[in-house]
Amino acid sequence: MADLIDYLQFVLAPQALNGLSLGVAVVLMALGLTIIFGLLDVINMAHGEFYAMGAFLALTLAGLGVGFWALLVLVPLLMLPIGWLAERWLIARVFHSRDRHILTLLLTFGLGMIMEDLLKLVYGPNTQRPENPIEGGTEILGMFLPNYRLFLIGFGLALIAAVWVVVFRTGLGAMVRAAAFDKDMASSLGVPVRRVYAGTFAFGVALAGLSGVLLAPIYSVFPTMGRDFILMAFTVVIVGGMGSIQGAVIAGLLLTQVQALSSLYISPVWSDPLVFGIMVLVLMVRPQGLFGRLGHA
Amino acid sequence: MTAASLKTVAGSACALGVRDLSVNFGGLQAVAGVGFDAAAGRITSVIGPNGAGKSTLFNLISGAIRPTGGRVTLDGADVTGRSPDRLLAAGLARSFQITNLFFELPVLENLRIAAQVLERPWHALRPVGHSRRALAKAEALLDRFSLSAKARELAGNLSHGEQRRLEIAVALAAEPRVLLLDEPTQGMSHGDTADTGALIRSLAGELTVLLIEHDIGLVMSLSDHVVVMAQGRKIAEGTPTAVRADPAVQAAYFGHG
Amino acid sequence: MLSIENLHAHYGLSHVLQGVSLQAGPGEVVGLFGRNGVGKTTILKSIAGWVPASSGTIRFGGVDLAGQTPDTIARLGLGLVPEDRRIFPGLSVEENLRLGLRQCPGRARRENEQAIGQAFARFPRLAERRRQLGTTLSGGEQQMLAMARVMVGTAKLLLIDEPTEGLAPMIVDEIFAIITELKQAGLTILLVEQNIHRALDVADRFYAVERGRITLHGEAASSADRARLMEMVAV
Amino acid sequence: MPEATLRTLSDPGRAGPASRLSRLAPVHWLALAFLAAALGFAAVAWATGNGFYLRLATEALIFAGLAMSVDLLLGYTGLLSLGQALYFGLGAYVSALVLRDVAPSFWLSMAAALLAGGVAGLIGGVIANRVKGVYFALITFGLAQVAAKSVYNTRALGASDGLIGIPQISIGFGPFSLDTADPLSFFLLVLGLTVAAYAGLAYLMDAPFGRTLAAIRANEKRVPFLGFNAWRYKLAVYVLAACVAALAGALYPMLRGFVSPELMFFETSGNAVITVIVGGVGTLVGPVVGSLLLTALRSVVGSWTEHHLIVVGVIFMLSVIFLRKGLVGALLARLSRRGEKGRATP
Amino acid sequence: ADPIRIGVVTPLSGTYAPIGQQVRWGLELATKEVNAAGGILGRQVELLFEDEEANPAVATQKAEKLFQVNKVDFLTGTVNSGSTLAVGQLAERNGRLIATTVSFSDAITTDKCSPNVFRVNARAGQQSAALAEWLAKDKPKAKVYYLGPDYEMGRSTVAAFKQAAEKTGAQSTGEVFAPLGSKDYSQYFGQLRAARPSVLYTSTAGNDTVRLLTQMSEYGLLRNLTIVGASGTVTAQNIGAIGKAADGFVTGVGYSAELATPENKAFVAAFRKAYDTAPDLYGADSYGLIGFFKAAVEKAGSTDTDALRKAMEGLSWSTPQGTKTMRAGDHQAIQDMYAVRIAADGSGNRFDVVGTVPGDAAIGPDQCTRF
Ligand SMILES: Nc1ncnc2c1ncn2[C@@H]1O[C@H](COP(=O)(O)OP(=O)(O)OP(=O)(O)O)[C@@H](O)[C@H]1O
Ligand SMILES: Nc1ncnc2c1ncn2[C@@H]1O[C@H](COP(=O)(O)OP(=O)(O)OP(=O)(O)O)[C@@H](O)[C@H]1O
Ligand SMILES: CC(C)C[C@H](N)C(=O)O
Ligand SMILES: [Mg+2]
Ligand SMILES: [Mg+2]
Repeated sequence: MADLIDYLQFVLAPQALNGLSLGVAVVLMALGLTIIFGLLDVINMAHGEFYAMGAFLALTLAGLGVGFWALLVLVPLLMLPIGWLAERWLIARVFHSRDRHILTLLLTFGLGMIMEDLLKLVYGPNTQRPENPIEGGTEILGMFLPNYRLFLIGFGLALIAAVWVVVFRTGLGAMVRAAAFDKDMASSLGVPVRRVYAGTFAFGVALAGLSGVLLAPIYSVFPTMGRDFILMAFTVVIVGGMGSIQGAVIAGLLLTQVQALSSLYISPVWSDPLVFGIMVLVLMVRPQGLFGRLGHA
Repeated sequence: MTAASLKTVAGSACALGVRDLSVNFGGLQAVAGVGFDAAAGRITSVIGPNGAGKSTLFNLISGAIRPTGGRVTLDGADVTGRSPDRLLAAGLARSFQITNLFFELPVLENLRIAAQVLERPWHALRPVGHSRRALAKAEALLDRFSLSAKARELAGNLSHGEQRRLEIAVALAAEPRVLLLDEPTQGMSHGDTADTGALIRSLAGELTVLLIEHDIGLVMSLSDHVVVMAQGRKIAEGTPTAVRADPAVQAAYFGHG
Repeated sequence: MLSIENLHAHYGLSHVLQGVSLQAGPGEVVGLFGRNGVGKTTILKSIAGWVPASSGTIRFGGVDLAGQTPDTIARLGLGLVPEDRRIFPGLSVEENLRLGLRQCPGRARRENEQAIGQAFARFPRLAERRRQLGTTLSGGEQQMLAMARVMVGTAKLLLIDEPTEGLAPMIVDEIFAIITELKQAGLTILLVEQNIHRALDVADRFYAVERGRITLHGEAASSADRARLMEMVAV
Repeated sequence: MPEATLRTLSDPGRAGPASRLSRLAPVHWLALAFLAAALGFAAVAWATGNGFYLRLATEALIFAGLAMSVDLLLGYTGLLSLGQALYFGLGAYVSALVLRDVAPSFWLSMAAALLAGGVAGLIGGVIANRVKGVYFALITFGLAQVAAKSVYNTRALGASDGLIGIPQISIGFGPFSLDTADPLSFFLLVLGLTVAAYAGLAYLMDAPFGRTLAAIRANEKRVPFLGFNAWRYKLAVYVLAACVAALAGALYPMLRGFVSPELMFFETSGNAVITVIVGGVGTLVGPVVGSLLLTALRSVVGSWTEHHLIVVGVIFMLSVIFLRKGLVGALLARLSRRGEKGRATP
Repeated sequence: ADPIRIGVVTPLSGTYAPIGQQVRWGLELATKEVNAAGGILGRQVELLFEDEEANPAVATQKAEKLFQVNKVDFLTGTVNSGSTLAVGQLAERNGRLIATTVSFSDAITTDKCSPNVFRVNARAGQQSAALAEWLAKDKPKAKVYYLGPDYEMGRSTVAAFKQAAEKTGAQSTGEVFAPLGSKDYSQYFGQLRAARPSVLYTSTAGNDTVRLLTQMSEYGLLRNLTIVGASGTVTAQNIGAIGKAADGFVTGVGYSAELATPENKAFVAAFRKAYDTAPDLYGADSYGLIGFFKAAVEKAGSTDTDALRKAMEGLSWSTPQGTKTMRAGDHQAIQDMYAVRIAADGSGNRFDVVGTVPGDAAIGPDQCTRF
């Protein structure tokens, strides 16, 4: 009995709690993806590299003496024009072809490749890490959680909620979907389609940059860091349903829990295949994802 | 009696039978227990207000969606819930109300592919030139639908009316025995509408036609039999004149008509 | 209100509009008739800014539309009901409808809601289906939605391409009633319609199009003009 | 209407097979020109005793096989496979194991790889074809990831170290035989196989089978109403592509004498996609041209700067943006425009 | 005279790029020094670099080019063990010699050994010896928990250390293998805590170590735990990012920049001057390789493969980390192994040597049967 409680308190519960913080990290990554993916039908394979760029930007600015709280605002603001230009110069050129899915995927794949190499060119290949801005930890029911992770969970969930409100409560989401699907009709209804595309893409990129700032203290910073979350984030977006923020949140938290708890019982190396297996199963039963709407694909 | 039915030789054996067919979307009963027979070699029309469930009925018959209840028979055989490709093999083809073509393929290729089922299966692996029947069929249809000048054009670049013509041609390419046409003259100009009417009339006899139309003039002049739907149900059926006179139909469909 | 001079337009190499000129005054309903594939839709697309004019001018309310994007044209007060309805997939009926409000970004929220309420009142079927995906509507219902979508906006000039296509007779009556109403409300309407007789009943004037050119121009009220038109298009 | 017109009408740029040479479609002319260039290259390399370039070209052709299999899916059916390396790697491992542990027989190892590719393709195809579009891309990606990870962790397959010690073999063709250790003869063999694969696949893609795939690509929902079972067609082409990739993979250990799990990694799949895009999607020659070009380019740029990712990435993005049909597509467009001008006199 | 050409196929891009960078620097520095001193047999040494991309398929292609087109006399640099094995086989077929300065895999000099392949760095098995000995002395009867990256190398390093440590009386309390490139190790902290170990052994490398250690520090796990690890866990490239969390970490390694020999001091000074950072084991082993090659060529009097191989077998040469000897039987270098503790004080990070195991004791038996 004591053993069981011990197990619960020292193994199972912390595992679940740590899974939660990873889950929030993954959802943060998935957020920008799901917006670009779900609203514009663009699979941004460079999302990971934008995330890395945000992290490096934070590092550089921190080196210049900018504080963490200022970075939370400054980095996304700096990422906005970058995302805007990436859309105007690159994505926009293939956006209206019939193979939008595939062409934009390929284009951003190439972009990611270049960005990764550029980051290495500028910052060198070695790992770097900003100082943890919130030191220390808190005991919750005998479990220890670092304060920064608590902040991450809280801030992350608030951010997700804010984004949800902006996208869905204001009808902006519907406007972007319409513009992405039929630019002529949408613009004849008065939707400034080009600005909508670029703005949406830039918004997603800014979110990627923001996750870079938020996750750098925990996960450190190096040129290839973009590859880290990307598969998991895609899985979350797909399982949750493209463009569905609730879906991404639920899928993200669920899948990371599966990963965290399964690693107690099977070799962690199989947790990736396990998550992937869940994705396949979900797609077979509900091709539109848990919360997706069929029309979206 | 219309001209079409006069030349019918196949008699009025029922080619397509629909029994008690139903489906619902969420709470909406889109088709509710509809049943009728489409006599072989005759033209049966389905009319009714917008959203009555006519296209949904076609979807059920052609295997696009599965009914939640009821049966569909083709020449007496139960074909309920069969996939569209197997239904086509059994001789049932359809056109779509909302143009549904291979927009990135040339007009001729749209027709050739549609006619490919006329060939033996192994022709799939032989050069296209060997599919003579399919090619000939495609050519003939181009001619018949005055699309020869546009043969090389991508289907997506046709005007709306031209696409509507192609839509019917594609449905005909497989030489079906039962043909379902969903508002074939929609978007066609006067002349084309008349031509299409003549065409449908000429088809009857060889094949069984099920027709959805809002062009009442056309329905009246073409149909051997008319089924009227409203709110998912069949509210009347009979000869065109009988149906037209039916007060329930008047109220539901023609308005003050 | 609308004035087109010597408009030429191409799709790739094919020269689809070969010098079209037409006018529509304020509050006028102008019919545009012709056989399939002659370029009626292309004329509307050029006005809306979807197809660039190769040469010629289009002026709307005194503004030259050359080089303008469709959204700026729309915000000048142009509304379009396209021939293939163009309901946005993945959006509900209501979301589709609300997109019509984008034409007038500055309008008060209350007025917007009022406009939406009126549209639903006009087409009760759409109100019943408001949560359903727009593309799962029946063909006719989609046509109503396309019509309703421009009606919630603040268009001064409407381009309507075959609005009665696929509609049951009762709804056809309804559409023509609406067009009459809109006309009475002072809107200018350019109407492409295959149902020429019905269209002429609401139109003031008409043009007939043949292979990219205007070949006939007449008064709807003149039976001589009508006769010439019928002779032309009914061959 | 005469048959010849029909053929050119039905799909410009991808006209039918040739019964007479004069009717050969431009794309096939390009393929022939390419073949001549390859033979010329072989002659020069042989005369100058340059084994490295022959072997590099051989490797490029092997990866061209993988790229062709991607093109079958992407260019003809509209399915983006981000995990085609799975089948390539599978073929390579099977062939390596057969050569090393069973018998040093070319035919046996090719047959085994074909079988393995077919079976794995069937399984993978059943899973992947449950979904469409991006989902398909990500599922294939995931499948390959899982497979690569499994190989990476399986000691019996050499785990992360891979397998070395695959013997060089001699291949019998009746009275003739050739040796994989000889760069020229192995190059010619692989070239021959590539040409055969091109001819066979190009034929198939222009036959109604391939045309049906194009229809699926254009509007999958309409296809069943024309009497085709779209799912079966997609499965068939997926299995076909898996087999092509596996056969290409089977050649790899014969050339290099080893296999490693990296052959299954995303880099390999991703490079195949890049190759197809740069070379020309939906042309089948494109992947071959692309593979040779990119291999040569990487070989040069790689020694010149470590930032070859930037170079390749830029070329790749430029092709996506400006050459929708890749180099070969651009060339074909040029040719046909010139052809049109020539014919345009009434 | 013609220069002597040495081909270097090493990862310059991707996740292994930091290692490749050290390899490159070590080799370049040594070459510069050798050339300045008149070269080898009066010939200058020229390095030709190619990117390995940590992919054996790329590595063999590049190696073949270097062998056949650039006609290099010798080849080195491969990091990925699979690359070393594949390139080794290629070297056999081309009648050339190669050496690795990084690859850990035991197989390279055991069951998959090759007459044409030499390894100048310590293999996985060697590293455990020094560490286990230090552990037995410093933390007798330690309760050890193991955390390795989940692939062949991780498993074999853990197995090797476990064996060595248990022999000296340590007690194993559990193990977990995290996927290579794991993001969040906090997933495993529950298990780790529950096992209540006094020592954690890890063989993660690069970014993985950064994350492991900083996340452990975040969770306050470093307080009562001694952390030890394989040689590549904490190096000059990642220590900056780990920061304070690396404090007290002990590795079993063949090199430390703090080794107090004059050779090493000179080497470290030169390295710092050239590249503005300290060398790590990869840099040092790569630097030492040039000395090995020079000694062998001078002994053989030529770069002829057979003569060179003969000269290399049994050769002793001096390196910054002391004298190494190339064992003739399996081509594995014998070298002293160190237990190195990291001290992160204000002045930067120091790798203090806290224990030494003589080369002969560390190397283990010759298991190569191919030659
Ligand atoms: N997938 C679906 N989900 C929800 N409702 C649907 C779906 N498909 C059709 N409906 C509804 O079912 C009803 C019948 O539609 P159907 O398309 O069959 O009408 P119809 O009789 O063909 O009308 P029309 O003459 O306008 O084409 C409509 O009200 C439509 O909104
Ligand atoms: N995107 C396009 N690309 C190439 N040609 C086109 C394109 N759209 C239309 N066309 C051609 O331009 C001509 C005019 O088309 P348009 O759609 O304006 O005709 P329409 O008069 O509206 O016909 P309908 O009554 O059938 O709708 C047609 O011949 C058509 O084939
Ligand atoms: C330290 C290392 C990264 C070693 C490398 N993984 C190898 O294969 O040997
Ligand atoms: Mg309908
Ligand atoms: Mg039109």
